[in-house]
Amino acid sequence: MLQYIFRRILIAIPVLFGVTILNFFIINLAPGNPVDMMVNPSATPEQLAMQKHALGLDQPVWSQYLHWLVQLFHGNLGFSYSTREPVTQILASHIGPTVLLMGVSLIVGYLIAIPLGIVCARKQNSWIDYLVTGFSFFGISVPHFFLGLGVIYVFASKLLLFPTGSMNTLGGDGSLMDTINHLVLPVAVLATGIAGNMVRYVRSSMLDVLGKDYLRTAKAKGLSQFIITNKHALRNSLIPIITVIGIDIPMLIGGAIVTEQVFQWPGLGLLTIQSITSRDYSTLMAINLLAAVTVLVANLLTDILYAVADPRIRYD
Amino acid sequence: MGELLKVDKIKTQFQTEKGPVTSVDEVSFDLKEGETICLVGESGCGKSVTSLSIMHLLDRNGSVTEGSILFEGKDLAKATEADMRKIRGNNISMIFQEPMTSLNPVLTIGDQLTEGIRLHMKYSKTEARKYAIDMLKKVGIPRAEGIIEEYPHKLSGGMRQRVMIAMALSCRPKLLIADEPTTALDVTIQAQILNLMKKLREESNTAIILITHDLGVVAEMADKVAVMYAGQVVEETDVYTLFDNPKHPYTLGLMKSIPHITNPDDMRLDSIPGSVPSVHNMPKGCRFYDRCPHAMKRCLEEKPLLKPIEDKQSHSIRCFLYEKEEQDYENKKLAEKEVSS
Amino acid sequence: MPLSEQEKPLLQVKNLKKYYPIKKGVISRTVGYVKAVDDVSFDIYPGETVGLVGESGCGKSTTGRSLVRLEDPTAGQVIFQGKDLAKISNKEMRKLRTELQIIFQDPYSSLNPRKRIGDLLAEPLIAHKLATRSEADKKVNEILEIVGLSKQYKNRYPHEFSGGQRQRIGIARALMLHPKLIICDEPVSALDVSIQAQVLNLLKDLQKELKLTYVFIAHGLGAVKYISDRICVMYLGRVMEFATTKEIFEHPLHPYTEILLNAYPIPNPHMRDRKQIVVEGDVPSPANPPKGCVFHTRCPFAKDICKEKIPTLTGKGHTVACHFPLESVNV
Amino acid sequence: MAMNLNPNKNVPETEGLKSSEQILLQLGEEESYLHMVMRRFLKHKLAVAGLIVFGLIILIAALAPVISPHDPNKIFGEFEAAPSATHILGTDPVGRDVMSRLIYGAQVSIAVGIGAVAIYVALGIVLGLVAGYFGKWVDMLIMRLTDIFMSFPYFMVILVLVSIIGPSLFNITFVIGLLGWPAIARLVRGSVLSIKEMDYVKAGVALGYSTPKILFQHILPNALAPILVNATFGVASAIIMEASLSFLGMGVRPPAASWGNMLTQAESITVLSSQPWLWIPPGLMILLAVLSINFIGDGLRDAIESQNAK
Amino acid sequence: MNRQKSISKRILKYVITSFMALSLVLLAACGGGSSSSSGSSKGKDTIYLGMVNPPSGFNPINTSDIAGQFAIRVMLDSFLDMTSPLKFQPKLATSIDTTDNQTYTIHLNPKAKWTDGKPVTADDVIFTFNLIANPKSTVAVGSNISTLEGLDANGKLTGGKTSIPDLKKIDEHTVSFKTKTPVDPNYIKEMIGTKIITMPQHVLKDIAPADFANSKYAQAPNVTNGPYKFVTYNKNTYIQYKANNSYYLGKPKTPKFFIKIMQAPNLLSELQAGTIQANASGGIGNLPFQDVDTAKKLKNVTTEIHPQIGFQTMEYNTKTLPNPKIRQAIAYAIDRPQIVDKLLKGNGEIIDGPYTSQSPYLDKSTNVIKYDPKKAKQMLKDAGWDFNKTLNFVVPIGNKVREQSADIIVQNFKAIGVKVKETTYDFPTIMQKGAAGDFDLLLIGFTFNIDPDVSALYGPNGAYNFMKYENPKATKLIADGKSQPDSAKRKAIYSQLQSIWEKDMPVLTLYSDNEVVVKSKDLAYGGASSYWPGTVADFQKWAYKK
Repeated sequence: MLQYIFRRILIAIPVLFGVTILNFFIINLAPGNPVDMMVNPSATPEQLAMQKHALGLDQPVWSQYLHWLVQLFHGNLGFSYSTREPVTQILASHIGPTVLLMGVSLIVGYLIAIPLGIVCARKQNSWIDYLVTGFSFFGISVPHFFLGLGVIYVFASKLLLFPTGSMNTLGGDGSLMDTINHLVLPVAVLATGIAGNMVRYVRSSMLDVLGKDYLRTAKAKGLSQFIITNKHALRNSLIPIITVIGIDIPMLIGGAIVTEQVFQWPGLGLLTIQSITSRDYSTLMAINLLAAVTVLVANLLTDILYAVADPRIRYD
Repeated sequence: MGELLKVDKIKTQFQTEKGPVTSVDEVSFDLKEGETICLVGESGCGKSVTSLSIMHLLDRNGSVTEGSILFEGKDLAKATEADMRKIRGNNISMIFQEPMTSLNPVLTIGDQLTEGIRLHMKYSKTEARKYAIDMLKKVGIPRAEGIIEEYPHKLSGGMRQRVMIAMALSCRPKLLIADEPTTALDVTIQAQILNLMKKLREESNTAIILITHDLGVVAEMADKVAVMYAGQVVEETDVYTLFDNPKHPYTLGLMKSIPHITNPDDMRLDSIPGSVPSVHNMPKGCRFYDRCPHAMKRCLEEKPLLKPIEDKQSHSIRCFLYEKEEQDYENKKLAEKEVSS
Repeated sequence: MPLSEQEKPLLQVKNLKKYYPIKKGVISRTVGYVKAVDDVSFDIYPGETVGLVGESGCGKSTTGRSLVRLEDPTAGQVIFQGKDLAKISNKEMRKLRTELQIIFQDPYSSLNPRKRIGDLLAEPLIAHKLATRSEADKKVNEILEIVGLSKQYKNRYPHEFSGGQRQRIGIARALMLHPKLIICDEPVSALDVSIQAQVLNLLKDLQKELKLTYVFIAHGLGAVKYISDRICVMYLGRVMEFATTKEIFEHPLHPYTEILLNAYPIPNPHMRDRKQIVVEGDVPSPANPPKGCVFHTRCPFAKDICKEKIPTLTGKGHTVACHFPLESVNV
Repeated sequence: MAMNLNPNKNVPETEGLKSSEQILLQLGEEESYLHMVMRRFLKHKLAVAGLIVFGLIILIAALAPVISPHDPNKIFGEFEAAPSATHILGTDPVGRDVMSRLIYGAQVSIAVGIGAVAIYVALGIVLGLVAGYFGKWVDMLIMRLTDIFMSFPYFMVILVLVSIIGPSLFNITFVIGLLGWPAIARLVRGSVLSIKEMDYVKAGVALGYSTPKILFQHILPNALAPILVNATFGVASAIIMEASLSFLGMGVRPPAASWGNMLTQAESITVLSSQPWLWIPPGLMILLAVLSINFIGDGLRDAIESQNAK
Repeated sequence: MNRQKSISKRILKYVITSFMALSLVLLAACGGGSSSSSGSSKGKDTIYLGMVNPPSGFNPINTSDIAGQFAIRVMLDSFLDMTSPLKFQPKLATSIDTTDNQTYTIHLNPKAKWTDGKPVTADDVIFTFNLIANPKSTVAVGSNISTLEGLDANGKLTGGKTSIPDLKKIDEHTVSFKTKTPVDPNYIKEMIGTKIITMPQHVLKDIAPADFANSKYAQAPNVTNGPYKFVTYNKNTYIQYKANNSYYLGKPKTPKFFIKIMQAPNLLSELQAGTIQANASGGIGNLPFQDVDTAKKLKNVTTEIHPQIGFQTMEYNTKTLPNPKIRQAIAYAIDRPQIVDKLLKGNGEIIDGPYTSQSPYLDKSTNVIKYDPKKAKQMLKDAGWDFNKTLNFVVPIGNKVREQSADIIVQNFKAIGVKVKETTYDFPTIMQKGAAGDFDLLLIGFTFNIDPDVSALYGPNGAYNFMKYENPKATKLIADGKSQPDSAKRKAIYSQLQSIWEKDMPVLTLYSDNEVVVKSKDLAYGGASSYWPGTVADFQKWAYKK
């Protein structure tokens, strides 16, 4: 198993290189230049040239890439073109909020979706099945920003139950309660989508498993429906569910751009948009790289979880 | 030997997109303790549905709508789910055709074996485990102590079927339903499994309903045979009578159409023309009408009934050709009755 | 059909091997092989039917498919009309394919579900530019009649047919190009018993009418006996015994053949108490076949030499790969 | 043997049928494929409703110049006017008729939805077929490329790319189209790999058919069903994508009307609470469009999958 | 069948109820912890100021954006503050005086000291000036000192020198410098007095000028002299400060100070919720006009509306539109009253030229061009305009009102039959397109100083003169204006310039939007002032009511 993980990481490396290359060149396609953005417009061309030189922007693209890559190996993601802060520092301060937001949303979403999905599969075509299916379609279809605006209108603006945005009360006591309070609305929005999607997979995967021969065997043994569903069927339907979780995990980094914007959540999504508007290439590159790494890690994690859930899969 | 099971004119229907469909109709047979009956027929003839009907293992859209299934005097057709749970695995157990898919891939052999033992025999965990290992040894699994910790995918098809058999027999059921237990196996393995079943049958005096399409297996295993066609039993008798003196045109056709290694070299096979009618399009009269060499006008219109005929053994046939024999039998019965009364 | 020595074989298989690599590691290093077919040789003469039998995993299907180059052999030759099929170009092979056809086991997956029967049957002729559309249509009508189907079925899709009918369509498709040799890859295994006879009889009749040569692959000995002139018994990718049907059934020389014949249940309840040799254990994995004679792990007569030395196929007419053929044991 | 190295992207699909259904299916049903899919689809009430609604939206988009009450860019004297007889849904902060903009917004959604999906389905099919049929290094190359593409968080990359090449209707369609292919390519490749092993393809080889003939006449038609389902859901997600981009100001730029950029105006408490006509109608239109397509997709999948299982 | 029919209906119903249920579950999960958010009565030890634009950085000498300058001024003092146009108030300097309008003396407040306890001295001032003038340093305030002797137009030393000649330390707290020619003292007071931020020499002396921009200090000044000390900056979210209790102008009344960065639409709800007490002025914290009425109705805040010095323009490319008649005709075609009355809800003014009503230099005698599309069309015809020509109309994104005004302008063009193609770009791209002359019409906004020098826009080499406008007469007047030390004479010169620009019409001022200043009634002192630089004058006094 360890060997397998090692091998997977080895395979991921060329992919990661591809990702950085693509990433770098895409971003360098951009017209406009960070130097134009950061320097006083009255600056002379010489000053601009000096500035570009200082940032290495006068080098050919491939040499810039190599430079960036070398720095990367030294754990240095460069400096923000706009504020000169080290990018690592900027990322560090924005990862937490996003991971918190998406993590809670995923957990809440799953906690809602998995039991509901099982119930739906067990009681196929019952009123609860229709209700939950309706909910799941709503969840996957409603745009986050529209739902976000809706809940802000109802819960923040009309009922004044929750704050409209940000993660903490600034200068507040920084208590958990305060954070939870700020989490409720964005999590409700995100979890609706996550649960909507997950319910469908749990339901269909469960339905699929419920039709399998070995469940008939279990039933033929005289086992109760509860044990059949929760011991025999659930473990088997975990495998497709793991796939969906594996696809969901990268959302921890890049999944909440719109929601963060609507709720002004101080995370990576907001950072992305602000970096785009300020053409902060080094930060954008770092975010993209981080997101790609997350995808690769999630893939690996999924594979490992597969092996845990399904004894038939053994990586050797 | 007391009567264990009496299936009387059961009818099983499925609700489908196109309305209700009758899969099994007027199926009757009975079985004594320790006796083996073979249900034989082609795919779609309703033999599996019959066995699933007995166990209440039909899918949600299927149910027994008519008839009775008396097991030790209790009508299973009317039993509740809770009643059935007590019977399944305990009094009646079942093995299936595909040993590959009949075992839960994510649970160990031991897990799957002991759960029934603990449920029905109320054994403790360690007792159940010990007993499970004994059972595995009994069905001829080498290294039973090791195998019990394994997952099913590590075993070969034959081994899995042995595990299934161990599982089915672990609670000493009175009746074992084996649905094509060897169809998916290679012949040499089939021979092993059939031998095992014979041996265990002798040891435990368990009655068996064996479902198969292979007349060879029937000849090896059965005490009694019920030949099914298109959801109905068309001929029922003991195994020797059936092979020595088959009567129903379908049974006859079947026997003549199977190529066998003991057939003489230049014998040409007889084939039954046409194919099994669709459930949506059952003939009104005899269901074998389209394919029967002896079809009469009457067969098109009128439904033949499964009736005993005058013969050496108890022998029932669903065919108008034997009306005379049937009549004879009835007369004789009547006469006997008159005599006895 | 008696074997005539003078006749030239239609197809010769020489030392055919088909290994599938087992890959592992980052760069997909090959760490071993599944030896699906290992050193198989035999000849097929015009007009005869050769049966290939054996249990699952014995390589009979792989052998069959190699004969029409659906598999590229790892080693060895398949010589058809003087040409080694493994060596000729794709273009040349495409031409030869009109002479070599195959019928598949599963009548559900061997017909393209999106094509009407008429198109399906006409397609080979048109693809090989052997006929125009209307000529092909006429031919389709003829063939359908030959295999016992109404030409009205031409506009139907495969799923509208029963298994037996589909198998007839599969046969019809193989016949469209007038092949000399047809590989029948378990053509009746998936069919109901009452339908099997129809298809077997059809194959027999067609052979007579069209002077066809068959390779008939099956795991059911009954069907093989019914249709074959000669039988090749395979086990774990190797030929165990090759002889005429009569010889195989009456004087099997290889213990495996004997055991195989014995394992078949006999449809006669009076014979149920006969003495039976039942081999224990399972067929070993072809990825890791036993050394020496591949059957030695299950052979009741195995001696030390069987564990060491691979027996060669010996004998004239009736060949067997065994260190201790049955007669010598009995004697 | 090593497992497929990337099994995780294959979203689970239901397979197999319950035994009784199998029994029934074996008994045979005489119907043509299309007819069967149609019949099953039409039984799915929500899918039919979705089809009707989506059809209406397409109709609205097509007939926008005819049915729109006003020029969507015309500025009227009243800014942010409440709904009235002349302006059924009021006017926006620049004094334009909201109803007319809503109607023209349908054009954008439909164009992006269908355009982007058409681009990536075409790309995906070609790459997937090539990878699946030829295998070896071609497959290796294409699959690594999909790995790379799929390692990017989809929305984030689209956002960055669009911001780089400049937000416009054409550009977002192009970018979504350019980035969407890997999922289709994998799907097609997977289908090809399994169909390639089907006996009817082997039969095609045995009959001496040429490779393109086998690829396009025998393999592709049988791989189309899942592509169709995937593409349908893809249209829905492309519409959401466009709306989100436009909402963030990185999509269709005003004055061109898009449902997403109309909602940008709602990021104000005043609009949210006292000018509902400015944000609820475009939001509902997006929801309606996406919901209807998702229903269609679901119906299609149900109809096709139960058929495929046969 | 019946069952099937009602499914859709059911689903609709269930969707709503289930979603409500979900929300309730979540509500319950957080245990009614909602009280903390809605109450405005938090601890009175913190003041929150709402800002829309994130600061580009905290480099005291290289921050050109107002947001950055604003943020720096919380922790670092300028010599003087300008609380309202041309009204100066001492800060770090008790005064800046001159006798000949050429030699200026800065008298530092002797009590001023750095947060590390060291006094602020003349050496610090000289160090700062020399660092700005050093050719290797990257600065935004170079032009502010470009009038000094020995410096070029960019305020840089030439010829390898590293110190400004004539920049002299008189004593520990007095510095003098000399300009090339006599200049208006108000110019010096504004451009140097309020814009140059003195930095601690003892902390920074070892940093090479070229590295200063990347130094720690330039990102987060740790030794400062202002009322508050920098604590942390959470990028694009907030800046946190704490009181500098030994501040030389008095201990700040409120211990903690936050600048909260948010989107403009959120200002109102935050003000309503009491999570910010005021918005920033100077175009970086403006409340959207559509929220003004709602804001006025709020009970816990006061709302004021002021004119400001910033303005929005449409630049003409004089290379592609060389005929001033056509440029004027276009000015007649733009419905500026509609933009101001409807789009800005009346919160703005229409002016021609770079001076708003806040500027003492605005010449009120010239008439503003009236909206007259007929006249515009006629003028175009007379000037021989080719109505098939399509104008390339370039609009930057980022200012929503400006984007919306562009939509109106496009319609205005349509009304007179002129074809335009509107394209939008982000700001960096606009700067490129502008510099490259890749446009016919370009929207862009400016906020200059009170000092009337607008050569950056109208001057032949002006950084924002994307119009490539050059009129020798105007050029000369601009130079005269800059070097004229007498205020009254300067005003006359700039009046003359305004009439020339009106005729030449190189750029049309569209409007100057008012600033909406909202502050909490809880504040005893503080909040934005009507002239934005006044806002940063005395943060130490900001306090809640007792």
